[in-house]
Amino acid sequence: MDIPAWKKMGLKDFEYKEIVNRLGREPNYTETGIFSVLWSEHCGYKHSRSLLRTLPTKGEKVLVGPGENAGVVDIGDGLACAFKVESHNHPCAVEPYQGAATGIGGIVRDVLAMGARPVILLDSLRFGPVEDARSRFLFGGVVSGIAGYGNCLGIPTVGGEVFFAEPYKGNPLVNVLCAGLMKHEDLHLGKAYGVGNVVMIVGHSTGRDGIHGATFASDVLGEDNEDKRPNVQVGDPFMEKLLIEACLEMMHKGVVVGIQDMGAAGITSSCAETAARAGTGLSIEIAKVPMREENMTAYDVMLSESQERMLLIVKPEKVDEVAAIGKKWGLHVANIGRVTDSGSLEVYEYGKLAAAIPVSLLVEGSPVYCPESAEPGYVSNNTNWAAASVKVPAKSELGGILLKLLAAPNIASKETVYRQYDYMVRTDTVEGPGKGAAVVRVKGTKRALVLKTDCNGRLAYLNPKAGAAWAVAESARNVAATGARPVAITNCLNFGNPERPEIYWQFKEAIAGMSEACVALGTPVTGGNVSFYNETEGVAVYPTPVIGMLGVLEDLDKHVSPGFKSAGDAIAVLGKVWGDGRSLAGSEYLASICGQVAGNPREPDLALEKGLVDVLVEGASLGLLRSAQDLSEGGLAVALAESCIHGEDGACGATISIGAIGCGGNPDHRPDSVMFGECNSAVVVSLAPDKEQALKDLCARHSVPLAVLGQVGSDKLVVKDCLGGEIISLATAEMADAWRNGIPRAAK
Amino acid sequence: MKFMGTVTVALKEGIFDPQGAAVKGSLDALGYAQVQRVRMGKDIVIALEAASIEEANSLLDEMARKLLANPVTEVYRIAVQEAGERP
Amino acid sequence: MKFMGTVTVALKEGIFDPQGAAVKGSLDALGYAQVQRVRMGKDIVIALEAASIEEANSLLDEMARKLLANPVTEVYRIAVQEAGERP
Amino acid sequence: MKFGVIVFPGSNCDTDAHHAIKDVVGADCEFIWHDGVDLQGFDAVVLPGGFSYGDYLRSGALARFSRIMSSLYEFIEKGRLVIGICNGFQILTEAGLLPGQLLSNDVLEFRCKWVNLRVENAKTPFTSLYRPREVLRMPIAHHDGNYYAEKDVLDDLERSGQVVLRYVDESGNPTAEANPNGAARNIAGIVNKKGNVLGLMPHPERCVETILGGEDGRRIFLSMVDSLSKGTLVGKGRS
Ligand SMILES: Nc1ncnc2c1ncn2[C@@H]1O[C@H](COP(=O)(O)OP(=O)(O)O)[C@@H](O)[C@H]1O
Ligand SMILES: [Mg+2]
Repeated sequence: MDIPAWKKMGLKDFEYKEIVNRLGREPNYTETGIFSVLWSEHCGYKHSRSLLRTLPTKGEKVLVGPGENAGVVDIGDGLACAFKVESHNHPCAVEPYQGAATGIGGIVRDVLAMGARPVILLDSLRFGPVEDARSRFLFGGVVSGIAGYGNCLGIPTVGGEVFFAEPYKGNPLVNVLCAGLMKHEDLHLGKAYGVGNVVMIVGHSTGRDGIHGATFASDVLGEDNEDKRPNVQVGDPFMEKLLIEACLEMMHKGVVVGIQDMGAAGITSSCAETAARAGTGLSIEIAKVPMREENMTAYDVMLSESQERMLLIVKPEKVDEVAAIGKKWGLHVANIGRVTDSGSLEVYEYGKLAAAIPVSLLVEGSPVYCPESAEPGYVSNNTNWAAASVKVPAKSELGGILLKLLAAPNIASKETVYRQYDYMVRTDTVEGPGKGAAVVRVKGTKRALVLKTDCNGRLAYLNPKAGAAWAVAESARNVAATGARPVAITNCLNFGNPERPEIYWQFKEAIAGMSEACVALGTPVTGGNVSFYNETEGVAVYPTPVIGMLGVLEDLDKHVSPGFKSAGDAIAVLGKVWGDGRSLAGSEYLASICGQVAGNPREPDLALEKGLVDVLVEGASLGLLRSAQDLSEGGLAVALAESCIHGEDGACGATISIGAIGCGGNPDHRPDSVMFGECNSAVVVSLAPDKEQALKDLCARHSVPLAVLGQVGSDKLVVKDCLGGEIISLATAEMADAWRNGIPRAAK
Repeated sequence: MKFMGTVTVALKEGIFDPQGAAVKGSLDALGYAQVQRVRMGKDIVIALEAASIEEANSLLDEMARKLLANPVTEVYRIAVQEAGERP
Repeated sequence: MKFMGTVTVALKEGIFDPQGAAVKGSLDALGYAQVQRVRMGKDIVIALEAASIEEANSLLDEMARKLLANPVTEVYRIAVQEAGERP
Repeated sequence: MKFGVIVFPGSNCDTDAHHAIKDVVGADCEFIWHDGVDLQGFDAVVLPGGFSYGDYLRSGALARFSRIMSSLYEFIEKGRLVIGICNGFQILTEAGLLPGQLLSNDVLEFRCKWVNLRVENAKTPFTSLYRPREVLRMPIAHHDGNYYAEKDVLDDLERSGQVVLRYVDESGNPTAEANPNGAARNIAGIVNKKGNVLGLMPHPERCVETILGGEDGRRIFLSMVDSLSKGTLVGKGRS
């Protein structure tokens, strides 16, 4: 017997029964298709909705929180920033270039839909090891896809991450963040207000591309088409650029009441969501939709994921003006229906009613699952893991280890990636990719937006709660290191199959860790995205809760950057470097030098992290700091090395003693943990000697430990232990060479 | 023997071709109302050694599958002839 | 009548073709020692209306000269057939 | 004196050029929509960077059929100043207003970075405020910046001082390493015979403020202002 349609479309039997119940009848084919996409995990958030409700989302700077196309925060001067991160993992695993390109297109339209001009992109990427040919192919394809689409839009890609690890081999993660700028009064919402208002579609024509894979061979399209209808979309950045300009012109002229991007499930989801948010209904005629292919059915049109389209809600008297603007930019514009009070989405197919569904059933109408969760076995094993099992390297080995770490693909320079991105267009990029958080000026003000994405999936795997909290803490620290005040986050939660108890446990823990950290740091969650089922043959990716942190720098002239500035400056560590066995847990040192992924990473001391943020922000505004570099992968040694590598001419070195960090104080102290251990709440700073007292006082006020380690030198890094013996002495040129060529050499 | 092979790679029918659409737009602007559709493809000309035309053919087919075309979005066509012959 | 025209655009002989060289490099890496040279070209497929095949031909030639090929670096070749025929 | 920045569909450095000229250099500047036909009242026109018409087919190839281009030919005939930056340079070559063509970078990748340039001709209306052979730092950001022209064309360009900017190393030598895209003879920018049309791949509008990493690009626009105010343009290109 043949499989029922709803199964082919990915609905579960009981979900279908639920639909029949609530609808009071059997849905027809088109309606079933509509349900199948809106009740999919991607649109319905079936497994995440209940937990996402527990996130802290309030804050006095938050103008729009989760639920809209993107979060919006006040940045002063009557301006606001809309920002959001989204995943495009699955498409990229099939077709890396187009997958990544259309991922950029989607997130940019989300930000545009809020009324903001998209001005910043960041990309957070995860792949299998660079040594693996397939992973290299995906890596290359994704990066050129981001470049190909983002560069054409004229939106600078100013930062991101790349992390390589075995579990991402089958499932690369491609998360992209977009931030946009707007005046408060330009804020628009995806709401279909005003019964009688006109529903319009602007942008590209609609084709059959991207229609749910399971339906290729259905009788709608005919078997013979199967291989011709792959479930990938081709991006057209040129059309997107025109769409951006046209929509901004429409919004600034105040001719649209509501606006919504068309992402997954295209017209279907955009219509349902705008109506649901406004508590109205919509009635549309698919014949009026500009089509790219012949005899398309209501099913095709409603489910098409053709790119570069937006839905507009327009007052009848403004329709002509909207059409004119669309025409000016060479876009298709069509009046496809109107807003009703029916509370239903009514779809007409060449005159006859093809679907009529209450929008409440479509949006947030899908069942909510709270699957059982169970701590995976590996967690308890790791809790019993003993650092003692790792032999302490001889002092003479530490320098060589540092060089190896600097060359490790996860730590090495990502220049081979970002040199392909136009990170300067718009002439606002004050600090681009390559040196900590990105700093982007806001023309006409003294302010700058500061953004950073972060997440160490290896830590999140070993301890999801700690890992998520560290991602928040580290991105905040990165942002604060520039002198900017972290204000809010967006997030993208990449996990395996939530129907597996271990995965759901990881998810639950990560949400808890993220919430705690956001509350402690006062950075509410303004939006985000969940991507489940990132696994193949039972191998899931590391749980990867990517955090996108937004900060505001009040005075660009006070901006602090990584890299030592002048010889003779004092070098200090603010915060705490644990230096004990536990800080080896999940470290890059343990993974790439000792070949182990083990241990139970400690959770961050959030009070200390908050104090550290305050010290960095106030220290910068008081002009106490010459440079600041946070500790992350590779620990203290890598932070020092990067400060040297990024140093100004004549200030590319340092002579320091780790004695001041109190080694010996802790019985569990070991040199490799002090130098390479991770999960530290600490930042390496340099300052003019005469600022030392002022900084000490500031730290005291925020109860942040400060340890002066030594002095900025000219061209080499010298590290002495508590006894004054040299444990590391490396020429900066040698460190820079290892760091710059790490990825190209590993990719050979 | 020396052969001259051509692997012509085109986007699958269902897939939208932004480049072709843009070129069509310019042709319209230039007044070529007769043009109904434009699709862009790649034309990869390969000079190779093979024992026979059959072998050349199967080699090219292998290269196309492995490298030259992306099966997800593209289809390809192969033409071979002995080197020296006029196309 | 409907015609299917193909304008094949290639780089002039003397001009270095980095893309072709890159493809050759990957083919070498895949072990195709038989490959001596690779050149990349464009294949522009145009569906058009014309009174006769001659007219179709001259239309395509005009488009190629005006837009499709850049005489500084490129040469082009035209093939036309009545729509419907198999290539 | 008035500058105009032509906005093609897909231009994306148009606002950057406008900001550099109006807000930083302080000259009068307006945007010009691509399907306008009138360049009345403008003394200098910028063809900005970006991806006009998506750069489909060939970078700059489709833009040259915009309506504004016909009036641009006259504008140039009259000896007014035209500067094509990046995509603007590509449009000028495609339109035959400058010789040669910009092919894909030899690295086959987009490149965004700072490069060193040497001023080869400081007598043009675009470079009069630079010292001859002065070495400048400017950003590049392009996929197709590999300048090509046949040998005799190149020789002629050199002879008549039409090569204005060349990629060099810090010490001013046009080495292969200093060439970011494979451009013939490290050529980064050229002028037409008459000297009133400049095309260059680097982005002077991106380096007019120290906060963005340098101001070496500023004098390109200041030179234009200077030459325009002196009002003796045509012929200045020959050195
Ligand atoms: N995919 C990428 N795209 C753009 N910039 C990147 C990318 N990956 C890393 N970077 C940049 O390289 C620098 C180092 O990244 P990362 O190691 O994540 O910083 P940190 O160690 O401070 O978290 C940052 O400036 C980051 O923006
Ligand atoms: Mg990091």
